[in-house]
Amino acid sequence: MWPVVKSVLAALLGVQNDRQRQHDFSTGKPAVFIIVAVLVTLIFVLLLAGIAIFAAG
Amino acid sequence: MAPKLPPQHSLQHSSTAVAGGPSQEHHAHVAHPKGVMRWLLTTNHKEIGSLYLIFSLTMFFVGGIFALVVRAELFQPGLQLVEPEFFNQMTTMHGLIMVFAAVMPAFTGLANWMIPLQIGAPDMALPRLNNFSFWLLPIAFTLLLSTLLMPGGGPNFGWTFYAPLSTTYAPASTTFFILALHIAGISSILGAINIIATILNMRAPGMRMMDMPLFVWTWLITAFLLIAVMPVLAGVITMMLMDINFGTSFFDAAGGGDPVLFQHLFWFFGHPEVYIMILPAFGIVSAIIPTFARKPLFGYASMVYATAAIALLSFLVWAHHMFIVGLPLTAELFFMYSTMLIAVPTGVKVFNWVTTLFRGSISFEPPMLFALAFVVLFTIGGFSGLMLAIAPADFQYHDTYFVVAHFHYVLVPGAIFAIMAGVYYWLPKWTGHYPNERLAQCHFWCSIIGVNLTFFPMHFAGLAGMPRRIPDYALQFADFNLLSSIGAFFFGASQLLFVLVVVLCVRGGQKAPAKAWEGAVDLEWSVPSPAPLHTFETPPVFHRAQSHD
Amino acid sequence: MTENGAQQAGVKRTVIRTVAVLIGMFAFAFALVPLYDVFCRITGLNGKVDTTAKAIIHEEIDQSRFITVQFITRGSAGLPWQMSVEARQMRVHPGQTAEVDFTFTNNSQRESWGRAVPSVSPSSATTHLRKVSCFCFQEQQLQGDERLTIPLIFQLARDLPEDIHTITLVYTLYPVQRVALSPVNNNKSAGDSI
Amino acid sequence: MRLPWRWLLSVTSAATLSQAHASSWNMPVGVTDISRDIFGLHMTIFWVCVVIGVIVFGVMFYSLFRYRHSKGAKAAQFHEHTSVEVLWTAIPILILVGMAVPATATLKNMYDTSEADLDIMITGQQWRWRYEYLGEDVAFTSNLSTSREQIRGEAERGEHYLLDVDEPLVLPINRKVRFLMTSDDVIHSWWVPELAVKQDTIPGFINENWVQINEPGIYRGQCAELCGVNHGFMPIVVHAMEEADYEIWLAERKEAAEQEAMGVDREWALEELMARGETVYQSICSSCHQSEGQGAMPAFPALAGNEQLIDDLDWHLDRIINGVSGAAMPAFRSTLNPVEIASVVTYTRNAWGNDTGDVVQPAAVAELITQ
Repeated sequence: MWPVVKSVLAALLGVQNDRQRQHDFSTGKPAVFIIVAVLVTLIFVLLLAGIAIFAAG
Repeated sequence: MAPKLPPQHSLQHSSTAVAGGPSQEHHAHVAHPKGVMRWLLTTNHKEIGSLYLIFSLTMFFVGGIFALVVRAELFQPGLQLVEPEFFNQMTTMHGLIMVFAAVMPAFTGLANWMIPLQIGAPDMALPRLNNFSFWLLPIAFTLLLSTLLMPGGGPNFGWTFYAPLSTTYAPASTTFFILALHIAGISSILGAINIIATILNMRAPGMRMMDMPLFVWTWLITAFLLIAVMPVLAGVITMMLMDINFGTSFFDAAGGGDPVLFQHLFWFFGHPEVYIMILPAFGIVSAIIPTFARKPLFGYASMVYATAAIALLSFLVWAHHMFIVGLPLTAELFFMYSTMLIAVPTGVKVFNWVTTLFRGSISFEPPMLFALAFVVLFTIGGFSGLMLAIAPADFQYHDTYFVVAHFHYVLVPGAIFAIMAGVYYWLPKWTGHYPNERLAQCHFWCSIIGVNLTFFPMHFAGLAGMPRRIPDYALQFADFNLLSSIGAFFFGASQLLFVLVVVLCVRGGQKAPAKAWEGAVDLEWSVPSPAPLHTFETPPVFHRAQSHD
Repeated sequence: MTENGAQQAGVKRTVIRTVAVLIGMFAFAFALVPLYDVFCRITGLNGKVDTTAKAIIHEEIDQSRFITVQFITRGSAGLPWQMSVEARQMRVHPGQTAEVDFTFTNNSQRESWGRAVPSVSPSSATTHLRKVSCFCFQEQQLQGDERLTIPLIFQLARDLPEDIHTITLVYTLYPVQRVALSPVNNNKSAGDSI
Repeated sequence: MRLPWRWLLSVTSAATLSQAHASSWNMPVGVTDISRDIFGLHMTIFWVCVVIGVIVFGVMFYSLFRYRHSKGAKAAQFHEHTSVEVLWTAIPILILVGMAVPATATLKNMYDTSEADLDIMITGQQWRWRYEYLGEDVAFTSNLSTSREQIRGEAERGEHYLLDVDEPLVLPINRKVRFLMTSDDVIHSWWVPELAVKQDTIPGFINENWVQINEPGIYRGQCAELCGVNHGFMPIVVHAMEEADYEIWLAERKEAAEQEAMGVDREWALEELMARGETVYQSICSSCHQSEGQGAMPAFPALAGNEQLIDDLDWHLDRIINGVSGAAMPAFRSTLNPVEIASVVTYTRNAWGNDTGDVVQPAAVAELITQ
């Protein structure tokens, strides 16, 4: 699971190397990446919302 | 945008195509009709691609003429040429035509031509659907343009058609506007389904997803965006239709609805739509820059990942178009933060292109000139976008010419320059001739001057306080508008050069070999120039060496 | 050719999946309407007011602070009614129950229907303004020259944020198209009206 | 009239241009604390962009110049470098966080509408603004006062072309003024750049904003959200006064309103009503129904020679008092006083060949409105 999460986080920043990508595409299933990406996005939304609520005081 | 008639000798196989049972059978069915019927019934991806491009070029000029009407009225203060009512119709139509009839079909046309060639497929996955989705477009936009002649005039509420101006207070023709948009939307959706089905299923044996050129990748992601948001647009215009004709109150406060809901729904579609218009441009530029720098694209993997991330994040930033509608503070902060963060993967792309140039071996053919202009001017548009993301400052920028300058920088020297770069890049493949270099350079320099003269002063006009969509303005904005108008006419006129270059290129010119550009690597350069009507009937063997590794 | 067959099957599968997503997204667009409504009510976004009457919560009155509640009534085009409020503003403690009378007057000879649509500002106060009895969103029918007084009984929840000192409640009267307004209007198109 | 040659002259002498429009190249600093904060944010993010731009474009143009194929440059083949990529991702994130902190503080300040000294209700209306001083019984509409001749180029354009109104919004300086904003028809947006207030007015909903002006002066703005045909012709003028001057103005306004109210009961002569009616008509009605009552079909019907209007006085009064739902015709019940309604009705029934001879008395209108 961790490599998938790492790849998704790399995608969010736009940083990924070729070896890792080769690895992703040869071993991973697209569905797993999509699910993890959606989950990471949700966490990202919650995190951002949390910061916004905190900042709004 | 290339009216290249694919060669008539349709039975002559390309060198890579080997006559085989199924393909010959296939040919036996398709005894080509002649004349108009040939184009009405064609299921060939190259012919349909050309149709899309010709349609898009035509609409580019129609939308451009509307823009020139606007700029002519704004040439100096006062009402001179058109009435405010017609002015509003012109701004609205200019936006709608450019977005839905010029930029989007141009990208679809390029996708039709190039995706099968780049992945080694004989055609699109669903050729007949392809024909249908193209022919919906002329119907949709004939209908849309005809609203201008209807009693009460055409749509006059801006391309964002905010309710209730577009519902309770709209002209009678709005129902036809909705119908036209529905048809155009169906066309885009069908096109997107076709592209996804082609990319996922029709790749040459041995070509994995990670071997695909970036143009294919960006289009795959764009197609998913289209599938996700075009139905939302369809939903929102259906609600408008019901509000107008069936007495519902989705957007009418009087019946318990909410005009702000319209904006949420619209921008939930609208912001991904912005990326739909720019992601394929990223793909084109990512093909051209390595070719003419003779160096592999820097960070191919990062580019693919960043594109996917941008697409996902584009669903989280819609309300930055609505900072002044009275959102609660928390929402305002959330959308400010998410918008600022989306700048990061976008910035990474620009850094990657610049690093690709670094220590390359660079030559400046016309496609490269447009691609380089894209990088610089799109980045300027990105900078103003970053400024607009700062919510408190947006209270000053919102709905002014600063915003107009911003999105025109992103869309004209962004999307449209990328389309032109792509056309110059692939014209040798389409026609078998190089475009006339002298004329193309002339077109480039005129366009660069025209674009900047038109849109740069708009930044100042906006900061000085000029609102968007006004037919007349206070005297302190006069100088900026004068410059913009001169620039717009210059830019418009220089696009005639583009048509000239393309027409000349179709008719003749310096012969191009299969691999028309020295540094080009993708699969399309393995078929002869001009590409025969049928290519890759027997799938090519994909060599890893051609990939980006 | 089996490979061709497999490809066709793949295309078919892709098409089915994308069409399913498509239908889902279209439905989602419509689902967003009630979702937005619910979201607004929970968060008070947009000053949208919960239209259902609430029971009084018996909590201790917060004597330490006064909140100014302003009432504004507005008419709109197409309804010959006047809406007025007995007091332009009142000062209440959080937790306290207060009552204010609103009067609807039909200035015409004809019966007609109207509806008062509420909006609250600041929006963060919306969820703390509890209406015990009100006429929000209910259609009212007034005979010609009729006058109707309806009370609004409300309570400010004690957990009203500290930084709120003033709450504005605005009612806008809208016509409800239930009957043709008059024979004159009936056979005239909208374009003929002034 | 502005001619291109004149502009060319001014460009050739850059000094002329910059002098004539000294402050109009950039966002105004403005006259409130918040507008200054916003200006600061604007300039900060601008310079951040300039610096990033110089670096990125610097590297780019250096590469274009240095590694030309025509000069025999040989291409390197590197295509990734993870640590560089991480670096150029991390630095922008840090810059953005640095920007987000002051932006958040400013935004919070902008949203703090509590403890205002004065509440003003701003209503957008196609195509004018209505201001109500809540609790003060002072209310008026504010219309474009630039003449049609100037717009059509038949008269010299004034200094404040399109930015002049008949009745400016008068505000005291150094006091916190809370704006409640809404609209009668479509969405408008109330914007005065020097006050850094821009807020949509939404029909049926209420928005808040606030301002505390530091310097007396006249500040001009415009509607910022497309709201129909005359969107470009609904300016805003704010006249900020010393507090004492403001009190005097307010007292005068109240007195004038009382005078007007007393006028309702007396008998008005036709000429008197016609004169008053023309003023009202030209400021309120002529933007749609045109100055000679000729209308602009299909949206705005003609009044001159309108048979229904001539035949049916009750219908005419009903249209003006109650408006038309879902059209640009608002209800003037509460925005015009009985004298104004009576005079404009009398005027439209007797001008441009509508010679009905009807005289509508303010008292009769008052009865219709308040029964």
